[in-house]
Amino acid sequence: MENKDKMKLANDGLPEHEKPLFCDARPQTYKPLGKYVEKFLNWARANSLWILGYGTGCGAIELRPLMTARFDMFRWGLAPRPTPRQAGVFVIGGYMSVKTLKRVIRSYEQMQGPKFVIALGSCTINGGMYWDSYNTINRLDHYLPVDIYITGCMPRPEALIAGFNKLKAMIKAQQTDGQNEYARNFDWYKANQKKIVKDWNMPDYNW
Amino acid sequence: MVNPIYIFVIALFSAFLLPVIDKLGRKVTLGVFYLSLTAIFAVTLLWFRAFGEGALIENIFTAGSLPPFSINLRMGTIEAFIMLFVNFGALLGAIYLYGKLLENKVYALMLFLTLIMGVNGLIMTRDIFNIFVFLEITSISLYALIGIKQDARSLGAGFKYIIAGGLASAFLLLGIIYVYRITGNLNLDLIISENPLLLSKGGLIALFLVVVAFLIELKPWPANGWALDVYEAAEPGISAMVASLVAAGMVFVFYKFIPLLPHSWHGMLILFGMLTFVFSNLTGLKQKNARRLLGYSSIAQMGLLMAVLLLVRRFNDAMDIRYALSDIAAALFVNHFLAKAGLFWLSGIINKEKARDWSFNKQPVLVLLFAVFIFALVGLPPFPGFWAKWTLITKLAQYNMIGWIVPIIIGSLLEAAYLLRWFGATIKREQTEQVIIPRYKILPPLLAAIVLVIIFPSFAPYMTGMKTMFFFPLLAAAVLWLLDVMPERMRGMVMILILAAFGWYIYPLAKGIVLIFEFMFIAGGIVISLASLNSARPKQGYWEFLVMLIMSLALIPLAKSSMEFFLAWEFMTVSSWLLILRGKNGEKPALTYIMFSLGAALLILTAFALSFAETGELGLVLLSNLNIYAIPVYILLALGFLVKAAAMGVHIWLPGAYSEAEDEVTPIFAGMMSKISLWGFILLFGYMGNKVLGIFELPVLLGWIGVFTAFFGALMAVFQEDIKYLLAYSSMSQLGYMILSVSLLSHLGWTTALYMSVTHLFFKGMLFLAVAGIVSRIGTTKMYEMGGLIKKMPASFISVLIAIIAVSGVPPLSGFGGKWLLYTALIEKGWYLQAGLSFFAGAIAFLYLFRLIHTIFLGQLKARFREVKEASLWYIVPQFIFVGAIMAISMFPNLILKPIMAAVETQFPSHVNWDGYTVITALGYWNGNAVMMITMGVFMVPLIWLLVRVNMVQKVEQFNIVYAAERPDRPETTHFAYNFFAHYQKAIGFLVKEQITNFWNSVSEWFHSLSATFRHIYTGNGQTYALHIIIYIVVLYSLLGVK
Amino acid sequence: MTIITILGFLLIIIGLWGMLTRKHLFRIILGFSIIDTGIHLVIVSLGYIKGRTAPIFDADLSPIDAINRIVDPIPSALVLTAIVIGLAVTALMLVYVIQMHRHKGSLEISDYEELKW
Amino acid sequence: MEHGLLISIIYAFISLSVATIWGLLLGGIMMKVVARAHGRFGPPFWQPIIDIIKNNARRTSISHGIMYFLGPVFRIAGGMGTFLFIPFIYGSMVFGNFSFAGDLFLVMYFIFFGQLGMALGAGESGHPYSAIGVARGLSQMTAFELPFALSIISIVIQYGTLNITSIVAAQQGGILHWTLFTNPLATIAALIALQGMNMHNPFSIVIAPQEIPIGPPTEYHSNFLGLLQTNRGLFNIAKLALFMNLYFGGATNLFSMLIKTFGIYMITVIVGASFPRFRTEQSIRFFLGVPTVIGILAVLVTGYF
Repeated sequence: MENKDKMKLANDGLPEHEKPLFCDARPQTYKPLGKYVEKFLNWARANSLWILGYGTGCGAIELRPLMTARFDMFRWGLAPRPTPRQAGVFVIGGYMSVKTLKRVIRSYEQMQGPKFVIALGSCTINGGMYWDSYNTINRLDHYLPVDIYITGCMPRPEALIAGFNKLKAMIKAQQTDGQNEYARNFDWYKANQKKIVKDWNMPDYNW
Repeated sequence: MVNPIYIFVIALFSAFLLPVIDKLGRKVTLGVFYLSLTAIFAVTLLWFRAFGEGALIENIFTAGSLPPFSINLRMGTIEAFIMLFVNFGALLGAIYLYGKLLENKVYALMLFLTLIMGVNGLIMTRDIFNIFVFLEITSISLYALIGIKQDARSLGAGFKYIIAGGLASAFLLLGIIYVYRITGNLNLDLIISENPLLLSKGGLIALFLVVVAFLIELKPWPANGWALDVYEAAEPGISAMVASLVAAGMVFVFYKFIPLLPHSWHGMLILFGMLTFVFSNLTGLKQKNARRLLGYSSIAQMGLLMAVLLLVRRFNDAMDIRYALSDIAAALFVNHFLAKAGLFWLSGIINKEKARDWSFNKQPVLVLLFAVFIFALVGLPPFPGFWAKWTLITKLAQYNMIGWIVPIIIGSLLEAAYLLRWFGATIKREQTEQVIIPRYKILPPLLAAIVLVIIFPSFAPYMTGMKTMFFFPLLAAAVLWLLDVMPERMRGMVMILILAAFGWYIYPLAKGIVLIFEFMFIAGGIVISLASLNSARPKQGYWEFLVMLIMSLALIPLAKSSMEFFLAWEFMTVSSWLLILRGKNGEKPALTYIMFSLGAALLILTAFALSFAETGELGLVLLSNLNIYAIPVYILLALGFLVKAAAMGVHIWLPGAYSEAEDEVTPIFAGMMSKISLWGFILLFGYMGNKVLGIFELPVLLGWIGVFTAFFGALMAVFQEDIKYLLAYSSMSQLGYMILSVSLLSHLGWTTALYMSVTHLFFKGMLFLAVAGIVSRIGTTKMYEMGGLIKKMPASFISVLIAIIAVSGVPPLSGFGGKWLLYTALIEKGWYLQAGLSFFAGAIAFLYLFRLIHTIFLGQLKARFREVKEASLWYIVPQFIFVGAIMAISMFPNLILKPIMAAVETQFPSHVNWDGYTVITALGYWNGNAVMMITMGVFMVPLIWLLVRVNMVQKVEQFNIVYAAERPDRPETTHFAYNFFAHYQKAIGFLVKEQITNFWNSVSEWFHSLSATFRHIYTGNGQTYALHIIIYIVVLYSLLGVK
Repeated sequence: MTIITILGFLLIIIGLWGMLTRKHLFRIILGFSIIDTGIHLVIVSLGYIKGRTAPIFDADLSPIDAINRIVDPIPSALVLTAIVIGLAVTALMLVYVIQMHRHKGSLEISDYEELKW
Repeated sequence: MEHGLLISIIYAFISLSVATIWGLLLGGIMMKVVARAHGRFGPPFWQPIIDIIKNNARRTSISHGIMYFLGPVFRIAGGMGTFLFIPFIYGSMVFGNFSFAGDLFLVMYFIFFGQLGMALGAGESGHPYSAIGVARGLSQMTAFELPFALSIISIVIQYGTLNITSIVAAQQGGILHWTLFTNPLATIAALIALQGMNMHNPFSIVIAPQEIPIGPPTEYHSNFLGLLQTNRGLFNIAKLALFMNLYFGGATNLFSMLIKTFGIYMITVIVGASFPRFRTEQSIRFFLGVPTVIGILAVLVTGYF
């Protein structure tokens, strides 16, 4: 019983009457399936990357050309997806303000695993030109497990493609596991997030 | 036998005696007074009994010589009959006036006695001058009695009355003297025997003057403003006397003069009577004062009675005239006499001027009395007025006077409109203050009501051959009413037992198609009634009307004669109307419903009358023999049934009626009562088949109406926000399909109609019961206020889910069978465009069905419903009985299809083959069983795949949705439900603008405006009224062609 | 049609005229009385046979030859009744008017119009 | 049923597999074609299959409730059922499916089975876009069903039967026996309706990624989405097979089936690549306009002249 309660999240950010409206389960870690099965599945995952583009920063402007005839991301099995439920790759489009961080966390948590994060531009690494802004965060991977950083201000679409290809290689090699990392270090991530986001009116984990 | 002259003796003697003995105290005087009235009543009672035993007409001679040298009286059956009621009414009226008589001067007693004597004299005397004298005696005592109230209003009214009465007697006197001058006689019998003398130029003028004087006394429209004022202003006890016994005397005098009237006058006089009937009722529409309203109704009834007295003269057969007099005129007379007196007395007890101030719904005695009198006046069964109208209309048709049926129908509808509106409003208005009922005041209306109830069998004509069971609905309702002391659930059980027993009783009588209908009505009725047991809170009148409704529904298919059919039909109409009226906001929809239903009933009645006219018999079978009237009967019946089916154009009663009725009743309306129109069409087509009018085949026309009903019903259902309205329109749409398929007049078509009606009963029962259960828990019928209830009410959800799959016709459930049969039948018949449109309607059904289930059960649960529980078992059990039935017939369609097809085969040859579970028509085939199996198979495969991996599924809560990276704010703003099909409205919403509702609203508005216009002739000025009388006389004079 | 009959009808018409045009209650009653009188005249004139006497048996008129000497007695009888009745009605009307005046203080017929429609 | 239950199940399985794979590949080909029209390379034509594997390979999923859980099951059961009631290849034992269970009307109404289930599942997710998408989809469905139904009625009149196999049989013996040539009006009406059924541009108002992020399946993911995508391929083929049977002479062998379905699908592809999207009410009015008139004409011509 006690163990079960430990698995529950406190959801302290929610008023009492709203608590039943949100799921209070903790995220879990997952073991890979058998070696060859997982390898096959990873191949499929790598070749069908559905993007949730979160164009909060100016970097996102370089995401759009990917869909055009010139860069044609579809040929690598990349496709935009309008809902986080179906997307597998979260592309963070640049600097992350306090306000957008909250939404990004929510969207990331709503994605189904395995899920990957590509952070776009210098701002996500160290804040870039906003490093001393009162309103942006500096290091994204304090808040979300980032798989690939693509540097530049802003990075060109070619750089993005390179980043995606790197991600594909990592997936195939089973080198990246952001979902499990997030679940394992959930309390640390959550503490970091809550340090930034003061008006935490969401559940602790957005299923 | 007591010489009737003693009536005068008693009256006069005690009238003179009273002031003398008044010295002994008023109680004594009153004792003598009541004693003498009782004595008078006893005399007439004795005479009436004697005539009942076969006594002959007796002439009583006075002054020791024979006429013409003396005045003679006549006591015959009719006289005795009228006087019986007059003196009974006098006694009751005197009892009612007890309080007034106690405090007023003794002269009031004397006046009352002279009044009674005058009326008795008017009835008995055969001397025309004596008639004048008695008229004056009656009038003068009446004037004085009106004045006794001693207030400005009654005095003003009385004065106007005197002016009018004086004018009338002036003309009467002139007429009498000229009649004497020309015939040399004052004795009516002698004058009649020398009738030719009067047919001379001067004679006609003399006769005209006499007749017109009595016409004025009968208060013809529009020369009757003074009478209205009297009705309104006089003491209600006096108004009751004027409306009942004085009117009775006047009508009888008019009746006495009828043999003198030249035939050429009859038509015009009938017309004036009918005009009075129609226009008084029309003017009554706008009336707000209760007693004046009753006045309008009285005047109308007198007009009708006068017209009827003349109309029956046109019947060729002497026997018929006699029957007509007893069955129509006497019934109308008794009906009006008791009901109107009763209502006036009631108005005195309530003592509220404005009709809209009446409210006494917590005092059952008053409610019951009011109901009896109003129903009697409107002519609802079983009261004499019902039989009178039935006989009148059939006889009129028989004697080829169809034209006169029209004003009777219009007038009756208008009268029903204001009386039933008044009834509905009064019953629905919450009572705030207790009505104090003095015992002496309640006794007369009570007795009148009792007499009305117990007297009705003697007016039910053609009882021969009419099965007693057609009165069972009434009996069952009475039994349940008497069991009122029982706990409510017990009464419900008794009601279900009665239904079961009734089902057992009629089972041997039904076979084939009838059996299918009986199955629907009885079995469906029992199952649906179970839901009504959910609450133990007392429900006045609920079980009574429910059992009446279901039983009368079950009786209609068993009717062998049109009389039986119509009686059961009216019972159904009345009981369903009262059930709607019970609903919380039922007043207005109930009125619309009853108006349309009565209209339909009158159309059906006319059709039956025409059929009777041609065949001379009432058997429904004879509809197939019709020749001359075939087309009109066909059209009238079809129109009547279309109204009942709420077809396009006459559907506006349906949504309100279904929606505002109590939630437990609605499934009975939608699932069962709507089917009765289908039975009507089966009857119509079964007996009359196909008929062609001009270039139109009527069934084709009906088919088009059906398919448009299906289409527009579905379309309107799409745009409803109220769940019950949505379902109501859905029922309308489904009925449309049934009309369409039954109009096909083919084996497949009828199979479709019957199959659909049975399955429709199942799924509409489920849907409405589910809705009832939900509404009982959450207390709203607005769909956008619901949402997410699937987690709280899973059983209701399953039932609704099954139902909507079935309604929409998606395989593998039984609804598909209906659709498949329908299209196959339509294409087989060659009704291709109808098939296309009904397919469209079927597709539109998806819209409202999805909306139904989505906005209630899916989406976001509202905070205030978080603690809601599943509906009570009383709702769930019947639903799951239906679920079981649907699953069974989906799996094994043969269960229902084979009996239906066999039943239909008695009408049409079948082209359908069976191969195991496969039904094969010329066009296609369908194996419900295999479809079910395959569907289950293909359902299992992906389900197993998901279940294998069910471990990885995390159950989440309602706000765990993707919401553009935000969290939802409130369920209300997240639940997409209001104006669900906004874009659809934008695209084709223009098709369902409320044009038909507007049309009917303007019909109502026109009538009310007309009413408002016409009543302005009643200026309230006595001189104007006198002028009306003069103009009336002049117009009548020129129109009668007296030269 | 004798002159008296015509006179009677003239009275009736005058009475009607008065009744329909005068607003004063007493004049209406007067009109009504004039109508009554006119009717009585008509009745009497209809029974009158030229040159005959009233149907009253006395020394001059024995019942035996009455049949040839008297006017038609029935109209005379009728007129007596009618006069009585007319008187009663007129009296009643006057009583009404007095009472009406007591309640409303007006003798104009147009002041008694609150009951209408 | 001439053969045993097990055999027919095996046959059905084969038939379903072939249809599903072909349907998915067709979808991939369409993407390829559209890409070429845009001047792109586009994804590989087997991309839909990879997507399905990927979606089924997802580690987590969430459920909003039982109806949500069953929605995709209903959907694919609808697709499978619809397909199984259509004879896929004329005269073939393996691809004859279960068409003995019902006729054309059964197929037409069974199409709704999956849509209804899916709509209910999507509804339980509680997402407003799901409900909006369903409302749009149903509205448009009513509209395109009208010309389609008229067209069906017309060919039922023409062939005097509702039996799909008989309709195919009647079209054998040369290309000019196809309904396409014998009843062009019905074919045109139905083909326009087909564009609505396929929900590609200009009738992609349900998915409408720009306004209501993909509408009904907004909340669907992982293996639920996998099922939905599988159905997409299968259901597509079911529709194409129906049209092939009704208007294009059916198929007597696998090869002609491939050619014909590809050809019919190309119409959708070309139309889809050429037009922008309608608004909902525009789409409804469109279908109730010209296509319906054509459908009525088809019925009048076959039925009354």
